[in-house]
Amino acid sequence: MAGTDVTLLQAIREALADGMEDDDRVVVLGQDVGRLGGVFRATEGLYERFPGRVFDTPLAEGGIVGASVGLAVGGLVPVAEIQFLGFLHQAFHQVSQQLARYRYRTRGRFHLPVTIRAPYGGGLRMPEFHPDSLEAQLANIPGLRVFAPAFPDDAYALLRAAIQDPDPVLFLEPQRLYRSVCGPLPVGAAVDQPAGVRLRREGEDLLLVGWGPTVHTCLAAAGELAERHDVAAGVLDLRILSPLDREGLCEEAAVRRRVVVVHEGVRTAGLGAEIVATLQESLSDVLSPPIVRVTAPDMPYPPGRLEDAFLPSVTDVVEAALKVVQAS
Amino acid sequence: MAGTDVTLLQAIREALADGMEDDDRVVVLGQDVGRLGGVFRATEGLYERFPGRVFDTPLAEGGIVGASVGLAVGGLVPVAEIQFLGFLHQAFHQVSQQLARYRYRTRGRFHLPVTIRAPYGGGLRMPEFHPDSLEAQLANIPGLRVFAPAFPDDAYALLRAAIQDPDPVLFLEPQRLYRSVCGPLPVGAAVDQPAGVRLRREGEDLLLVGWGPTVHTCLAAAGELAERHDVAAGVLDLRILSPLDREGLCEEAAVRRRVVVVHEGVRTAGLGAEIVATLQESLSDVLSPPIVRVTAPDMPYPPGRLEDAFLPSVTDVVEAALKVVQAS
Amino acid sequence: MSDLDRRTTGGEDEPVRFLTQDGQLIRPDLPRPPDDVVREGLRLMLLSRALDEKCTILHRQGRLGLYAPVHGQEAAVVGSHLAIDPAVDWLVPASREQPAMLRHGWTLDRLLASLLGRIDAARIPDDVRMLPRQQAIAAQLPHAAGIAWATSIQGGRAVTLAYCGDGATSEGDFHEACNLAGVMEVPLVLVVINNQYAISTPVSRQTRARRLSDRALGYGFPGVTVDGNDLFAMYEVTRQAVVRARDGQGPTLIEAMTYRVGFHNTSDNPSLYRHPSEPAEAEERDPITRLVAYAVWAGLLDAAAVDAQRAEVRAEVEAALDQALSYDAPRPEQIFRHITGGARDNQPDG
Amino acid sequence: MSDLDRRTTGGEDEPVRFLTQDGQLIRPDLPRPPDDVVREGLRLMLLSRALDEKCTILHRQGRLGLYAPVHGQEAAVVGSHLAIDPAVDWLVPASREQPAMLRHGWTLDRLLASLLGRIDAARIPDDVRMLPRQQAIAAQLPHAAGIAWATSIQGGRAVTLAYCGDGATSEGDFHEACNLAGVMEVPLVLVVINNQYAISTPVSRQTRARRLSDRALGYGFPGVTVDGNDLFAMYEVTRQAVVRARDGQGPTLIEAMTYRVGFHNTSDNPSLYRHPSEPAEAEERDPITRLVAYAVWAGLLDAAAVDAQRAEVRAEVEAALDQALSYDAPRPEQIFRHITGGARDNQPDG
Ligand SMILES: Cc1ncc(C[n+]2csc(CCOP(=O)(O)OP(=O)(O)O)c2C)c(N)n1
Ligand SMILES: Cc1ncc(C[n+]2csc(CCOP(=O)(O)OP(=O)(O)O)c2C)c(N)n1
Ligand SMILES: [Mg+2]
Ligand SMILES: [Mg+2]
Repeated sequence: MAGTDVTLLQAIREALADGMEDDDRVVVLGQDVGRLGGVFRATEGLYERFPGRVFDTPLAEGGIVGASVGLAVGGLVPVAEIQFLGFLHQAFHQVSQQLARYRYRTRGRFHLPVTIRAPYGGGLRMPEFHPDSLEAQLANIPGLRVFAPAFPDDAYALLRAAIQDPDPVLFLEPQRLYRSVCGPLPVGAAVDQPAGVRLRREGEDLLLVGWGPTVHTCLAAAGELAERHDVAAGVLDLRILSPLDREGLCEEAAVRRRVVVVHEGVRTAGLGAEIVATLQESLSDVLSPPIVRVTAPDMPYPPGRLEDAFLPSVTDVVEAALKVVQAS
Repeated sequence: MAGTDVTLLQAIREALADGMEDDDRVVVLGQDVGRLGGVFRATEGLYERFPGRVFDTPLAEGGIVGASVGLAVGGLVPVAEIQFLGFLHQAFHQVSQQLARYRYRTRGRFHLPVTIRAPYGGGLRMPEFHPDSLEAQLANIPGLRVFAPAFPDDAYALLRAAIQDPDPVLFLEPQRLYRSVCGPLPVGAAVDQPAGVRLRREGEDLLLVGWGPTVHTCLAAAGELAERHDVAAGVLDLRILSPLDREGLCEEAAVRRRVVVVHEGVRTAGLGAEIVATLQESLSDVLSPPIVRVTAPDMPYPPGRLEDAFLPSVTDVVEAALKVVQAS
Repeated sequence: MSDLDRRTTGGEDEPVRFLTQDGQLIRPDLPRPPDDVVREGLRLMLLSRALDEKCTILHRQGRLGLYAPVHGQEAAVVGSHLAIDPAVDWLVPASREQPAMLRHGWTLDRLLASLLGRIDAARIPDDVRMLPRQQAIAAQLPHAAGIAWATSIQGGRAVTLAYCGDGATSEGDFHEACNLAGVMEVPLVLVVINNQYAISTPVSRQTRARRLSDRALGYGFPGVTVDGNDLFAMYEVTRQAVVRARDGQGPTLIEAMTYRVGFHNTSDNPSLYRHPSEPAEAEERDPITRLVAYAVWAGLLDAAAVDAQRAEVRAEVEAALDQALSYDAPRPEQIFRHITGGARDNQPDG
Repeated sequence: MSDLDRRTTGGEDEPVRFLTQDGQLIRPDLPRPPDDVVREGLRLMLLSRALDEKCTILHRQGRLGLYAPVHGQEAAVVGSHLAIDPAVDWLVPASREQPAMLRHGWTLDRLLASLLGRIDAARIPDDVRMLPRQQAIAAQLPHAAGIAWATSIQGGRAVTLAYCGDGATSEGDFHEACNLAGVMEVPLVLVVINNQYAISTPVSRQTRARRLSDRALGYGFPGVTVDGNDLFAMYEVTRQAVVRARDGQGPTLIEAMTYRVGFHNTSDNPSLYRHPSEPAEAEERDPITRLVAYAVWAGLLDAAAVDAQRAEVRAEVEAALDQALSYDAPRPEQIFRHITGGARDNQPDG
């Protein structure tokens, strides 16, 4: 399919299929991932194409994650879907106590090549829990890697990398982007090894930092800043939320000196706070404070049709950027 | 008991007993809280003194928190014990999706006067999970209040306040301090309403910020800084981790300009990051950066007998403080 | 309960059933609900069906978000709810028990307001002893156990009637709630609406248990499987369970065997995972058809009266919709309220 | 399995039992393990008891951290484990199945090293198909289901033998694991060591189920309650379950009725919650006494040989302890290893 543009959802589907094709230890499990192909159709076609390797599980997230631990110990490479990231809390004990710590607990005797995929993020007017962004809590769990792609090629490359990773990876899929973002797949075997941050737009006046859905919020804001305010904003895509590429982040921040970080998770103890803390620790002489956070407010996710007042908007980012630029 | 010094554990026991005495809707539930009086004896004597109001539950944390939601809806005021905070992950879905959001979901029709008590923190050479500090994850859940006392009087006052609170409170009990910290109980009815931060030691050169067990780490470090380095460090006890008393924090930080924050939770996306982010947002003109974090490293809690290399030590705090003082 | 079991079924494996599909009592000695209860039940079932139809249309028109229909499951929901007293008892729904919520006192206009996002108008009134719909599967069950436990601690008379789906029985929450309810012997009646599917997952992939009611033994209380398309059986079995609960004899688990005739919700496409003959066959066991047949046979209503009632409930839905639409459309600032109570109920940070 | 049930017990409510407390077969036609299996079992039980004694002393001397004894439960653990083949099968322990871990290939010095915090020496060898002890109650059960599921996906022969306590059966993890194991028909044998307590909580406050084995029905596989102080019954029931599992007939739940004679762990004080007469009575049903009586009666060993073996296992424990103490004491930098693999296995941030 190289050459043609695909959606982010198709990229995920391709990565799953190619991952299963390349390594027959890879199995797919989760609620409704088999015959239905997942509620978003991310696993469409796999059930027919890989008989005996795609499993509809009972409705129990703890069981899905816990069984994945066992499947990995038993020699397989499970790729589990949690239907929506919000429901990972039903499995949080298996994630934090088991999945993330098994290598450590056993002094390397068992490592767990498990990938957990989960759609997340707002914008689709979903019911409660379905749009929750839990990345800050995941980043607070050592032993886990957390990937959050924002583009089809990256979704493909990162998911392939997640499946190949000898350790557990939480793979966060921005559901709003599933069908709304298009782009090419990485060509052939030239799938990058996942490295750190990526600059998605050049711009020297300040740096907008986002991941997953807010990369696109930042890009739109950068467009508006350039057009209407003559401000050149660079946009940095964090991509890998844990472990953080602190070096790459600091490098891009240092040359621009002004930073705005944008996320859909709630503000307090959000991952934005870590970005701020990291930057001010390494670059306190260089940066022009304050680093501003544009985030969801500290409250439960509101009913879907009212989410616009809750989510960070392009306007919010533009305003924050102007404030930062004017402050110094 | 006013007048005599009590341990932090006794203060908690008193607060529970007085809370039950004052309001007969208060019930106590949890694993082994009845006849045994809890594994730390925090509920000792309540089973006999308040017949039909203290319940040993089955071994199921989700059930304990979930039933507490129902008990509250049904007109009672549950005070539930989770045997160790690490096991709150078994109930995380009930905490984040239910307990924290019920008032919001029902537009105020149901509010949940539930207190969840849980011992946490290191220093007792405990097995895995038992010493985990999850406060950053809890602070990332809107709708919850999180209290973390460090002294007996505060433990008493905050627990009374938690029980009286019309909304859910996570009450974090620093297990290392249970029997090692003594002090008076607040006198009679003169139990403060819980306000914000408290300065536990004066000192103008810099501010050490901690909560729960690390307040004492900070106090010891401040002692050493004064004696051996002629540095006057103030020590701020955060007390209430959510919602944060941002104003009080900023006020104390502003007058000292230099800040070190100390916690036992892991570094990345820890609550320390939020403190740093908050301070630099409000006080970027005033502070002398960087604000330094002294935390546990990003790794699973190690086997108990090796925890000293993991936990922030007095020496770590002293070193960080000297670095901060020398930097400006 | 096992007495009843034997009295009403051929073999141990058959669900409790009182009515044939033609609306005849299987045996004349079987109890039947009082006539006014039958009438109320039929009316609620028709109303529920009309509501499903309307909401599906509104969704297609883009005027209403996700909707999960009750179609095919009406007797299971209505028959069980008819056995409790909304003035005393608690209702803990899962998410598609619309007629139970209505009978419990949440008026149709408020229910529609909730589907239309009129969040403040949709608030459950203070005197309605009911929890809201639950989006986290099975999470309501520990709450139900807790409410019932509170009743027993306080020495009250209330029974808690809770619902969940077949899929929900796989969650840890189901287990922890049932086990706690058993240990504390709380007045809980749990109705598992076994509609054969959890989204696309058939119950055969959900569990290897022969019957979900077999779970009850492992919690130390009675479990019984009932024909969920039979209003009479659902009513009688639930009624007995409610009596037991009120008498302090603890919980009962009732598995209602029924079928989700429609889609999981308005965003689902069942043709991807089940043959269209399956719902078509299920339609032949339609619970409304069965009850209408009884009602006509028993002389409670004639066919014309049934038609009139169909028209009446449709008009009722239209009127309630107008009412719901007349409530204030939600304003953004509303979302910042009710995070915590009292003086703290302010704009959040951020 | 229910056949066995009826063959060996008076009533439906009695656990499966083969041996009287005097070490006599209840009926002559009951199967008994081969003599060498009995000898191996007795030796392991004596070794386990000696280990308990030593570790308790070491704890009192402040040389060893928390220790959870097996005292009283040895036949339940050893009898079930004797039925699997460590070269092929997987062991998933809870936390106090020391003799099973030893028989599975984790040598005594390594086990002691783990208790002494010699973390690297304690590492489970690559060829030992066993998970480590689990501190989060019941969390190992979904892992066990997953391992067994992997075997069935791969078409292997391995059976997974998992353990948990009576308290663990209340956790959601127990339920989700059992249900999944049933649906996927995995080769899992789950032994619930019902030692009557979870710390201070008696099983009567843990569940209202008459027997924990009754849970199995709700997952669609066999469940059986066995006298856990009877090595013969434990061995035979587990052996049959292992055969079923290996034949692709799915999981079995075995409830071993036994008693925690000692404290929950070395920091517990049982006199706060149970009368001393209770463990005293339980001692009269001591599983080692029972097996010794059989062995002597059957001429496998005489009393002097038993005494010799007691001395031998004590010496074995002492030697293993010396060995364990000879391993490097843990150095702080060791704790920073094995967080993630490969090139990333470095010092963490912070
Ligand atoms: C904890 C959780 N996991 C997954 C989902 C997604 N989900 C919504 S409905 C549903 C199926 C529910 O099936 P069942 O319990 O049988 O109820 P039914 O829809 O048939 O009424 C699933 C998996 C959810 N809402 N909550
Ligand atoms: C999830 C979890 N909750 C609570 C605890 C604390 N705890 C340790 S052992 C124990 C009792 C376990 O009882 P049981 O399962 O019967 O095993 P036994 O100790 O009797 O062998 C408890 C509550 C824990 N370790 N894990
Ligand atoms: Mg269903
Ligand atoms: Mg036990």
